Formats: sequence, C-alpha cells, structure tokens
Amino acid sequence: MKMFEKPLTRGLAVLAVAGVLAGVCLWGIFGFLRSSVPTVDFSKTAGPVNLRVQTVAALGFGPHPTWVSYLVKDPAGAWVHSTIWQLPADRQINVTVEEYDSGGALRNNLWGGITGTLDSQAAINGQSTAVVDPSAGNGIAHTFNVPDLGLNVPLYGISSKAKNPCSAAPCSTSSDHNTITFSFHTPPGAGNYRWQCFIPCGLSYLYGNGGPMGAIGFMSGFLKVVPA
Amino acid sequence: MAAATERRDGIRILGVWLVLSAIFMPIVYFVWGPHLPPGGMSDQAAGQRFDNRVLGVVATPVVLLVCTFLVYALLFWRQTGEEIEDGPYITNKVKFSGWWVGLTTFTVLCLAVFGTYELENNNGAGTGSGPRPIFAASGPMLPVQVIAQQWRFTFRYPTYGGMETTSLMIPQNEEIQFNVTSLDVIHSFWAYQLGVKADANPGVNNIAFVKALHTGKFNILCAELCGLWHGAMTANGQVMSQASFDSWATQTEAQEAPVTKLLPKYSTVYSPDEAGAGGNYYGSQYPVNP
Amino acid sequence: MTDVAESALPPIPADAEEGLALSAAIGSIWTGSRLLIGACSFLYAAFAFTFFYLRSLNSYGRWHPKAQHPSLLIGTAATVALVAAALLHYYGLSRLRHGLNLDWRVAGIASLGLGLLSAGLQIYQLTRLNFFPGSSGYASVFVGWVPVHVVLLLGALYWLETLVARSLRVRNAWHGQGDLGGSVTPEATRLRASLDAFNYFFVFLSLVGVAFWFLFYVID
Amino acid sequence: MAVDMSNAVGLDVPAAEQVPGSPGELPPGRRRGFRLPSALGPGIPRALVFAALGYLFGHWIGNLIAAGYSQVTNSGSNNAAIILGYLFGTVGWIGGMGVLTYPLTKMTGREELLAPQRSVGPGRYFRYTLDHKVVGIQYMVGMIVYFLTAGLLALAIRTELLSPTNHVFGPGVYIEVVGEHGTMMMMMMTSVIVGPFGNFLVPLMIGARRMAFPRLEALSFWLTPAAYIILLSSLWLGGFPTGWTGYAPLSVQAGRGMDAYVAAFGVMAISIILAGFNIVVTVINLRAPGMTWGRLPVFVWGVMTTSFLMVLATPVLFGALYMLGLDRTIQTSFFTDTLGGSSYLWENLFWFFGHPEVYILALPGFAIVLEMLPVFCRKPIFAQKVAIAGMVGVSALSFFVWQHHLFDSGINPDMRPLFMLTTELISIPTGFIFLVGMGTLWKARIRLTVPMMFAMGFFFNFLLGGISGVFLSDVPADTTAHGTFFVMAHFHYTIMGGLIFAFFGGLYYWLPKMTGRSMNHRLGKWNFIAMFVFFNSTFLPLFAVGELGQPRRVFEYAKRLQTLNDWVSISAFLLGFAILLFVINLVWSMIIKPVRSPENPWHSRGLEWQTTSPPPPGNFDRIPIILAGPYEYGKPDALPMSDLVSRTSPVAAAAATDSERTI
Repeated sequence: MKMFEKPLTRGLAVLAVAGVLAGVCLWGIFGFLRSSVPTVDFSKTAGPVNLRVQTVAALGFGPHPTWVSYLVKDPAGAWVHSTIWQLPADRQINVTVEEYDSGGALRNNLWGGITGTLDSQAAINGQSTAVVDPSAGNGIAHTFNVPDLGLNVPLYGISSKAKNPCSAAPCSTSSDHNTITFSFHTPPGAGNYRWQCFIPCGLSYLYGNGGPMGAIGFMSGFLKVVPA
Repeated sequence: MAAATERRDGIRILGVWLVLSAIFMPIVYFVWGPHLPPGGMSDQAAGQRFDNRVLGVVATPVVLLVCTFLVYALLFWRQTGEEIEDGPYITNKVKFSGWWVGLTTFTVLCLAVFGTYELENNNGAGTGSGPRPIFAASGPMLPVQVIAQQWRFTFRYPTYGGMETTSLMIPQNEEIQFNVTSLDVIHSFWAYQLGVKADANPGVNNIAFVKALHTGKFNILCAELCGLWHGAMTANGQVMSQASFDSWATQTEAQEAPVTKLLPKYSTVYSPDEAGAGGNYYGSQYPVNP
Repeated sequence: MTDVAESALPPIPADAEEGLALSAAIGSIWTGSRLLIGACSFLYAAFAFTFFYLRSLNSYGRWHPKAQHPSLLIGTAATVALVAAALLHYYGLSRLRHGLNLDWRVAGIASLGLGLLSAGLQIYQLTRLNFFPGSSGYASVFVGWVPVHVVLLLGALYWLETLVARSLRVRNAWHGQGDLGGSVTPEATRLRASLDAFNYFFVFLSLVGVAFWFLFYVID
Repeated sequence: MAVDMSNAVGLDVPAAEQVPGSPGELPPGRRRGFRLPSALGPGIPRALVFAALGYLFGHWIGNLIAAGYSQVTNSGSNNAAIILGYLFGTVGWIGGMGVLTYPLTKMTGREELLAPQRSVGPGRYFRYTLDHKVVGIQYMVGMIVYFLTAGLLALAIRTELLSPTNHVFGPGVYIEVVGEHGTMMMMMMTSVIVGPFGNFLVPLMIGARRMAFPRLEALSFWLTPAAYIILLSSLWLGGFPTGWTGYAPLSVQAGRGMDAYVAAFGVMAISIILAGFNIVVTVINLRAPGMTWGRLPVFVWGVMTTSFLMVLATPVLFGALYMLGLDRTIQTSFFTDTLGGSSYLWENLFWFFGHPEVYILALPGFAIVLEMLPVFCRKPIFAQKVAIAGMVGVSALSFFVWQHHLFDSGINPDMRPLFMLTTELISIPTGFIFLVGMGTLWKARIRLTVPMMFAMGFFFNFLLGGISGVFLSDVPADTTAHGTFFVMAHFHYTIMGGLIFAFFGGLYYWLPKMTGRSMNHRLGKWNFIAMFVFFNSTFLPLFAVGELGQPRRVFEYAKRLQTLNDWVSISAFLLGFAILLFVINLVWSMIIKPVRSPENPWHSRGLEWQTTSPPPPGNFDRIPIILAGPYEYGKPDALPMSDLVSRTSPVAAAAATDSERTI
C-alpha cells in the first residue's frame, strides 16, 4: 500500500475509479436502457402510404422465439421486426395485414367492432365487414388498436387446425393466412400515438397480458406521426 | 435560566405567529381556497375542495408556528465565536408539554370527526366504496359500469341496452353510480375533475358516486400502476345536459347495436374464462385458466 | 444494572468484565429467543391472516371445494410427532435440571428423530395431494404454509443438533464438574441458557403446528 | 438465528491469545489435512465464484424440475429456475464469504470462541468480520452505493419526464427504471441508519465492547450486496413493471425481471430482520453498568424502536413475497380471484409491512436529529421522556394504519373512518418530536455547524412532509391526492427530506468518530445549502403536479403540466449535483487529503466520544460505569457521563484543552 501514500496518487486512483464507474453508467444508459426497437420510416414516400404488416404466432428468433409478434415490411421491401412506424401527418394509410395466427376469444368483445377506419369497415380476404364476431368461425387472433385515433380493427384468425401454419417469421404467403385490409387517415398534427393488441395473446402469462403484450416490439408500439 | 429572559422570547414568538396566522389563514381560505383542486365540477369535487380548504387552514398555523420558531431561534439564539457557552438547564416544562399534547390531540380528533362527517355526508366523497357502500346516495341514479383492462377504460350503460363506449358521457345534475371493475390486474379509475377515484380490481365491483354540477369535459386517468401502458391509459369524459345526454345515448345505442349484440350479458364482474379468453397461465388441469 | 450516579465508584476491574459478559450473554440468549418467536409469529400470522381472509372472501366460491383434502392421517401424524418431540425435549430438560444428564441427551436425540419424522411426513404429504397448488384458496395456503413450517422446523432441529453435539463433545471434559446439568463454568451456563431458549422456541413451533392443524383439518 | 445462539457473546480473548486468521476460517492449530492457498480462502473473489456456481446450480435444478411444463415453454420464462438460481447464488455468496463455516463446524459440537476481528488495514473492510465498527463502515459504504445508484435512476426518471410526449426511454424501460429506483431506495432506506450508525455507534453509546450477535450482524451486511446485484440484474431480465409495491395480479403476470424483485427483496428482508434482531438484543442486554433506560441516549432509543419494527413487520413482507414467488413458480392462486385468491390479499399483507416500514424510515431520522440538537444547543434535551414516548407511540400505532393506503380500493370501506382516525392519531406522537426539538432550541446557545444545519433542514422538510400527510389521511382529500405525485412528494419529503438529511447530518457529525478524519466544513455548508434549496425546489412543485392531476409512475402526462415538470427535472439534476458535492467532500476528506479530527470536535458529553477516534478494537480500555445522562449541558455540577473521563484520560484532556475551532 506504499504507492497510495501521496494524496496525488490517491486522487488519481479515485479519479480512475470514478471514470470507470461513469463509463459503466454511460454504457448502461446509452448502450442498454436507451436501446430500443428500431423505427421504420414511411414518411418519405409521396401519396398514400401502403403499409404491409404481418402477425405471426411465434417469432422463431431473437431472445423470445415463442412470443407472438407483429412484423412490418419496410419501404425497401424487407420484413422488419419492429412496431414503431413513422408515418406522415394528414395522409391516408392503406394497411394490409397478413394474419398467420390462429384465432380465439376476446377478453372484451367490444373490440370485435371495427372503428376509426375510413368507412368504419375493413376487408377480410376481400370481404368488407363492420363487425367480427369472436365466437364465430375461427375467432379473432389479434386486434390493431390505436386508442387516441379511435382506430380498432380485429384481425380474423386462421383455423387452429390449419394444415400449413407458418412456423417462423417472417412468414410467406404460401402458409395459411388471412388478409385484412383497411385504410385510415393520420391526424394533421405531429405526435406519438401508441397502439396495441387487445387480445390476451401473451400465452402462459396471467390474463394473457404479459410477455409479448407487456413489451414494446411485439404486440404494441408507436405510430410516430411527423409533418410530411 | 432567569437571567436569560430579559427578552420576552415567548411573547414575541407568540405575537409573530398570531399575526402571521391572522394574515395567512384568511388568505388560504378565501383567496387560495376557491382555486384549490379538484375544482367544483361535481358535488364530490366541491366537497374535496372544501376539505382541502379546511385542512389548509388548519395546517397553516402549524407550519407557521414551527417556521417562526425555527427562524426566531436561528436569529436570536445563535452563538458564534470561539467561546462555547452552555445554555440554561431546562429538562422539561410539564405545563407546556401538557398543553402541546392536549392541543394536538384535540386538533387531530376534530380532524378525524370532520373527515368522517365529510365522507358520510358526501355519498362516500367520490371514492371507491366497495360492492356494498354504506355511505351511499339514495334516490334515482344512472348506473354506469367502468371496465378497466390492460390498457384501456371502457364504459357500459346497462340502462341503455348494455351498450359499451370508449369515452364516458354523463348527464348533469343526476346522481351517477359508477360500478368499477377490472378484467385483469388492478387499475384505478380516476375522473379528475369529477373528484372520483375508485380502484378497479379483478372480480370486484367497486362503487363510487358522483353528481356533476356543471357541463364540460373531464379527464379520465389510471391512477394505479398497471403495467407497460399505465401512463397512456387515459380516456375522455364529458358532462352533458340532460337533453343532449338522452339524445346521445339513444343514438349511440342504436348505432352500437351490432357490437352490443356480441357483448356478454351485463354483470357486475366478468370472469376471464367466460369466453375462454385468458392466457392459460393455469394449465388445463384447472377449472378456469386465466 | 446498579445506579451509581452520585458515588464515584472505582472502575470495573478487568476480571469483573467476564462476569458482565456472561450475564449479557445469558440475557441475549433469553431476549433473542423471545424475539425470534415474535418474528416467527408475524410470519405465521401472515399465513393465518391469508387463511381467514381468503376464506371470508371465498371469491368465485373457490375457497375450498370439498373434494380437495390433504391426508388427515399424515397431517395428524406429523403434528403429533412434532408435539411429542417438543414435549419429550421439555421433559428431558426438566430432568436435566435435576442433574440427570443422560436423560436429556436421550430425550434430545429422540426429539431430534421425532422432529425429522414430522418434517419428513409433511413433505411426503405434499407429494400425496389430490389437488393442484392453485386449485383453490385453501390449496394455495396449504401448499404455501407447509414448506415454511418445515423449514423453520428444520432450523430448530439444526439448533437442537448443535446442542446435542456440543453436549456429547464436552461430556468427558465436564464430567468431573457435574457435567452439563451441574457445571458452573461460564460455557456450561451459556449452553444451558441456550437449551432453555431452544426449548421455548420448540414448544412455540409445536403450538403453531397444532394451531394450523386446527385450521387445515377442523375449520377447513 | 439459531445459528448463533449458544455463542451469543464470546468472551474477548486477550491480544496475546488471539486466534489469527479471519472468522469463518479455522485457526491454524485446528486445521487438518489439505489446506487451500489463502487466495482461495474466504473473501470476495471466492464469494463471487461460489455465487456464480450457486446460480448455475439453482438454474439447472429449476430447469430440471420445470422446463417441461407448457407454461414454461409457451412463455419462454422459467421463473422457478431464476428464483432458485438467485437463492443458491446468495447461499454461494455468503458461503464464499465464510459465513457458513462456523455454523457447519458447530454441527460437530465444536465451539470457536473467536475474538472480534482485530486485523488492521483496508483488507478487513472486504471481509466477513465480527467487529461491529468494521461492519458499520461496510454498511455505510454499501448504503451510499445503493443511494447513489438509485439516485441516478431517479435522474433517469426525471429525464424521461422532461417531455410529456417524446420519450427518452420509452414506456417499458421507464417503468423498469421507476421500479428499480423505488425498490432500491426502499431497501436501502430501511438500513441506512440502523446499518451504519446503529452497528457502529450503539455499542459505543451503551458502553459495550461488541454486539450481541456479531455473526448475524456481519451476515446482515453481506446479504445487502447480494440483494443489490440481484435487484440490478432485473434490468437485464427485462425489469419488473410493478414499482416497489409489487401489486399482485400484475406482479404474477410480469416477466422474468419480477423474479429478481422477489429474490432481492426477500434477501433484503432477511438482512433487515437480522440487523434489527441484533440491535434489539444488544441494547437490552449489553448496556454498561449504570446505563439505565433513563440515561440511554435518544439515538439508541430511536434505533431500538426501529429495530423492533424491523423484526416484527418484515416477516410479513417475507411471507407475502414468498406467496408471490409461489404464485409465479408453482402456480398457487393466492392472488388470482377466479381460483379462490384475491388481489386484495397482497395489498393487505404488503401494507401491513409497508406502513411500519414507513416509520422504520422516519424514526431513525428523529433519533439522529434529537441526538445532535442538545450538543449544538448546549442544553439538555427537552422532555426526553416525551421524545421516547413519541418514538414508542409511533412504532406501536404504525401497525394499525395500513389500510389508509387502500382508501379507494374498496377494501372494507366501512373501516375507513377508523383508519382515518388511527392515521391522524399518529401525528400526535410525531408532534412530540417537534415539541422536543423546539423545547431544546428554546433559549439555546445554537452553534450552526454543518450537522446542525442538516438538523434544521430536517425539521423544515419533515414538517412539510408530515403536514401533507394530514391531507392524505383525510378520505375526501385523499380521493384526489391518492396515487398521484402528491403522495410521491409527501413521502419524498419525509424520506429524502427527513431521513436522508438526517443521514447526511449524521455523517458529518459522526464521521470524525468513525474514521478520525473530519469532513471539510466549508464544502459541507455549500453541500447543505445546495441540497436544501434544490430539494425543496424539486419536490415542492410536485405537490402541485399531483393535485393538478398527474398520477404516479406515468411516462406521459398532460401538456399543461410540462412547465412544472421541467422545473422539477432541472431542479432534480441540480439536486444531483448537490449530492455529488457531498461525494466529492467525502472522497476528498476521507481518502485524498484526510485531516485529522480533534478527539471530540463537537464537545459532546456523549459516551461515544469518550474513547479515541476511531475507537480501538475493544471500544474502551475498560467497561465504563455510567454516572450521568448524556445531555446534562448547562448543569454546573453535572458528573461526566462515565467514569472514563473523570480521571486524566487523554480524551478528557483533549476535550478540555481543545481550543481549535472546527466550525
């Protein structure tokens, strides 16, 4: 311990320790806590934005391969695992959802009604409807719901006995799926609008709302509306 | 200790305190009081504001007493310089301590009686009062069910065909009974301007009453941490005149009919397994699988 | 503690400190065991509260479906074994106070065996349940309480084991001075204080066992 | 606890007969057979290795048991494996520190009467040691690390709240940070006085050479680093979304990070129980001759009442956490209403612990401040019995108020008037503390030193905290205030403004005792001023923010509240700098350029100042005889507190001739 007898050396040692700690903190903040789902930007295109998303029963990769998730096709045409989508303000958005998950019951059947789309309707495999009954047919797999825009679209599920279910994301249209299309208008002002699914689809979490339902990037995210 | 009392410290502190209290207590009650939250939009909110005013008036002299004393002590009894001098040897003044204990006890008991009276007299004061409230409003009232789920509030009107909406409309000057329940974890239904707060518990019907006095918009927030989107779990509400509420309700009932058809029968609580919608946390060996 | 306010007593001589330390040690053992019982009481009280609270709420009528029952035979046997162990140790200790060292040693070892039997039976009972842990409120409380009780019981048995082991080890060394029951050395005094403390705690555990036996098998 | 019982107080072995080596290690003469090199002996490196091995072992067992269940495969999280991993990891950690050697040896009937650790040098602070003074310092450093970590997390919270809608961290990470901050602060605040000052000072103040159960004392400290690491590791597992209160159906639903909450809080609960247990027994049994209950310093009274609460209330928390752990692992249904449980159960159990916990955080603050006041007023404490009655009254009442956290919940609504009454009654004994404080200040000779400044700050902050509590106890007023930033400001005023101010005051006051080095007073003064100003500037507006409608723990809020929130955030950063000032002072005065402190810098009568600073291994040359109370200032014929100073001891001489002003 002789080398620590001078105040200067002790001071330098303390500074070194402080530097290391500050480094750890900075890494913790910027390398870990600040890291989040990537934002997919659709605001650069002109005219109505065509948004193509898919919902899959199990992601098949990453730290949570068994979780259900949304994926989105970025402007370059690649499927991206992200739920933060940047959209231009005051623009029509045409959404096409490829739904690969099996359906079931809703926790609150109110979310079977379609609201907030351009004509308060959505097309399931080409057929327009205003209400999807969760207890009829295959039931509902997920919903796309943006509370602040009043938007709610239930996504009709595939049969649980489907012969060719998709096993890993991104799924190709050769697997069993439903296609749901609808359009909505983004508000004129900028803002972050959260969206989420309202079906208890976090399997094996109490009330089905943990896991993918409780983490951004799977069953919920933001619509980042920016001025065009 | 006699030598040190040339200054009549006690009288001076008392004087300053009384003067300050005489100034600030009316200010708190009459100037600040009418602007205290949560405002006067409903009977209950006005009652809470009244409580805040009264408590503010009671608190003012207490704060002033301690602050006056501390400031006075630091101004007049402070010792600087090298010499260390001992103060007077006072270990207790039983009379003074007795007065203090007596006065604080009296004040506190008064406050408890006041709080109980306000709670009882204001139909439960807008708080969630359980499934069988004892401080309940009587007479005709409009039942509205508040359903909380992760992470949205919806509202159900059993007297209008059991329709369910995403924003809360209530009529003016009518007693409303909120039946608050949750479909999953604990939330708390807070209609800020109405002065209503009631926890939404799974499997529990928590009742709160309100009577709105003025028309206008109000905010609904979740006041109990409920997970990821707790901060964004808000809804809009509006107090309408009786006539416009009636026309809104009949119109919405007709418009919502196709969706209302899907809803389960109105009930005070909704068990998660009714429709089989749960996460299957409890496996298939269990009678229900929430 | 003597009051020596006004008289300037001579300072405490160094060899008197030993006596102070001994009385402090014995007092600490006494206080400690009572405080331990206090802390454990609050832990058990949490379970008793849970039992009565869930029972009174009986939410969705699922406090206790009648078909769900842990084995009465095993449960009773475990409780009886525990009570017997505590009583045996209590009796052994009273014999020790009369100077009968061997009696306590035999009682201690037997009590250890009975205690282990009780713990083993309770664990065995958990593997023989006709219900799943979450089947009802009752099922949860039962499945939750038994491991707590077993762990505290095993802790007590560990304590007893150290006492028995110590008493066996010092048997020869203290033999001439009256052995465990009669030796006046500080260490023997402390060991006896620890025995008393343990006895108190063990009786407490057995009473808790009986109380919860009533909850689980009689009150339901 | 049974572990230590029969060796409660080992006799002090004279220096000549001391056993070398650290406790937890057999003395050389008794070692048999193969001996490990010393680098592999008890200590932090071995503990880390054992902890890692223990974690892996527990994880493996958990996977062995539970990996096949569909709940585990579907959700992708095996909670049993994680909790078992943490438990075995903790056992490995304390085993590696050498805690388990003695209890295991004891099973063979061997008894080691080890002397308190007499080793010198900085190494002893990193070891399992039986010297209460070393444990006190360890606790002090440990709790400061806890405080600074959780404080940084608080700054992260305020950063996110700079904007109502734009997000720095996003909702998920924000909730994790909020939970980490709250839990870590709560875990730390419980031990922040009892750990450092309780362990270090109680024996010195009651005239004892040691604690009653030094092994439990050391264990209680060495559990805290484990709890710290477990709690922080939660972030790596995805955090927990419930805040420190862990409300039940949500905490059953939450992901793997919740397991870290359960394990860390559980480990800390054990540490809290052990620490309190040791102190209660010590105060009751190890007082020096003549130390009657009437002469016992107020600080010791405060720490003892706190310790009683810790021992009695914390088992309930442990029970609740255990139930939560079972719900999460073997799927019991304590908190699931459809299967016979109830979400109300957690609220009741948690707050039955939680409210005494709140007073665990308040009482030591009272104790420190009331201990310092007479010294800097040069007057006896006013109505000491009233102060003690206040502390005892607060602790007794604290068990009967818990449902005031649940006024809106719908639990027992008919009981609300009762809980309103008990809650308001508790302000009577709290008022006693103010009576005593003001009575002591009455016509005093106040010396405004740095510790005294913190004491004054304490009174002001606690006044506002206490008064705002009256609004919360009133059911109608609580309707708006409940669950908002008003509550948050209220308990930050009592905990941060109360306890932490008292803690800092206590550090400035007692660090010269604990280390023999004094803090820089000029820097200390600035530290106090900055802390006081920015603390109030941070938390006073939050009362308004809450009453204006902002719930707690939200990542988004109304745009109209942005100005207030920004003001608060900026003040919070400045408050952070004020605390950085303290850290700089601490590091500078203790490590970089230490200044030797006078033996009794505050000219206190207290027994703890009647030995050298830092005290020698046995605390006193001999056990003192207590001759008078500790606060007999201003009484000309007062005897010194003990017979240690009546003769020409160096301490007394130093106190008498010390003309060096330290202010």
